[in-house]
Amino acid sequence: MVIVSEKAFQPWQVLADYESQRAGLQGQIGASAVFVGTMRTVNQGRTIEAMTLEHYPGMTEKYLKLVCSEAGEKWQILDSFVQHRYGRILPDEPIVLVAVWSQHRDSAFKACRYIIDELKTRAPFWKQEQTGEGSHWVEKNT
Amino acid sequence: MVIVSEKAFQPWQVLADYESQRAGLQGQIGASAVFVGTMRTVNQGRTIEAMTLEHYPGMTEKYLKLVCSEAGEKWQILDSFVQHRYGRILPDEPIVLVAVWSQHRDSAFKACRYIIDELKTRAPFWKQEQTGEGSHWVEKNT
Amino acid sequence: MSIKVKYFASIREALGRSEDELAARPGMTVDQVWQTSAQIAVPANTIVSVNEEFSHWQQFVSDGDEVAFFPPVTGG
Amino acid sequence: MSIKVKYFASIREALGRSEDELAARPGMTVDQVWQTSAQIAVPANTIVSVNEEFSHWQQFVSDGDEVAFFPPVTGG
Repeated sequence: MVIVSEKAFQPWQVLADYESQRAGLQGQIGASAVFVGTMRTVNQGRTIEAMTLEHYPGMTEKYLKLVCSEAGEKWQILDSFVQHRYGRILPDEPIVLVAVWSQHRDSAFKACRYIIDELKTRAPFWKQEQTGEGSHWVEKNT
Repeated sequence: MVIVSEKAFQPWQVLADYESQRAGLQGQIGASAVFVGTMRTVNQGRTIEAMTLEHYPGMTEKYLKLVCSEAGEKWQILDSFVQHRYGRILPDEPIVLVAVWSQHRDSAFKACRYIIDELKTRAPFWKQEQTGEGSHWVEKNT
Repeated sequence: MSIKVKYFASIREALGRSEDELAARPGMTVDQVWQTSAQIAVPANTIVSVNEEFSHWQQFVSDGDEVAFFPPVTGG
Repeated sequence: MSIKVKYFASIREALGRSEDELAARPGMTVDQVWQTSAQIAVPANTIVSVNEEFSHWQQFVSDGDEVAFFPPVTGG
């Protein structure tokens, strides 16, 4: 499942809710790999007060789904979940959550890493950082 | 932090509680990588009804701490957390939780993977599986 | 029938608008869409998409297409 | 003074006990601890530890040491 939303989310609560509502994988999951990307207050030497994430509605969801389905073709996984915010984000708030469930840990780790890496180069999101000296667009992902 | 405990735990609740009580890393964390190992009902072709995890109290904690500190020497991480159960475990119950917090995702993923891989070969736990035909010791980790 | 043009992030800001509507011409490329609609030099590293798929400047466009221009993505 | 010997998992089950207490002899090795205390053939792949550190069969042991014998670990 892919969710793109403006409101802040608590990743562990999101995962607890998602898993409790999911049916059909009883007894199959041996490994869950999760990644959470969070807003830091220092980036490339600058102190960041807030961030605004712009995105391309429609294309964003399309590429997030594509990246998840590619991960499912490359590795044997049972399920995947991505939630990504847009809009105004404050320090320590989660920006993105990626979770992959699998029978074994190697496929869970690799698929989770693949999804976040591909998302960072292919999902149309753009970060604008706010500092004491004004706003600037982040030009390159790290 | 390292916790070895007999009682069942809910990994997302454990992480929410742990993060809410942790002080001093505000604004620094950009990446969290988490692994959860869960009991499956099928292992190497056999249907497993339950599992009993034996461990070596003292040595277990010692090696879990050692593996976490090794990860901290190899990669730049901000914090790590491991919780591992022993005793009787039922299908779909979490067995182990590994979490690593870092500035960047590469170190978070690599340290998390290192901890679970090393734990599986060096932390003194032994699985005994219960099937319809009785009990057997798991001879080799996967 | 026409082509919808979208601009995002720093390109949207540079142009001062987020969308244009353009009359489609036969054999028109993405490059020509930019020249006709944006009417400024292409910012370095600009990425293009056609109908929400990554594309390239020599791609031909058709009536009803949605063409977008944006800087390298920086999400996650 | 003596040596505490611990057995875990399938080795504990095979011996029917989880601990032995052994009088320490000068120059005694882990291998000799096993021969004296367990008194059965060493199961294949048995791992040894001394004072909660992975060790080996030729390691010398001293008064007060804790020596453990167990199969390959299978946690996680």
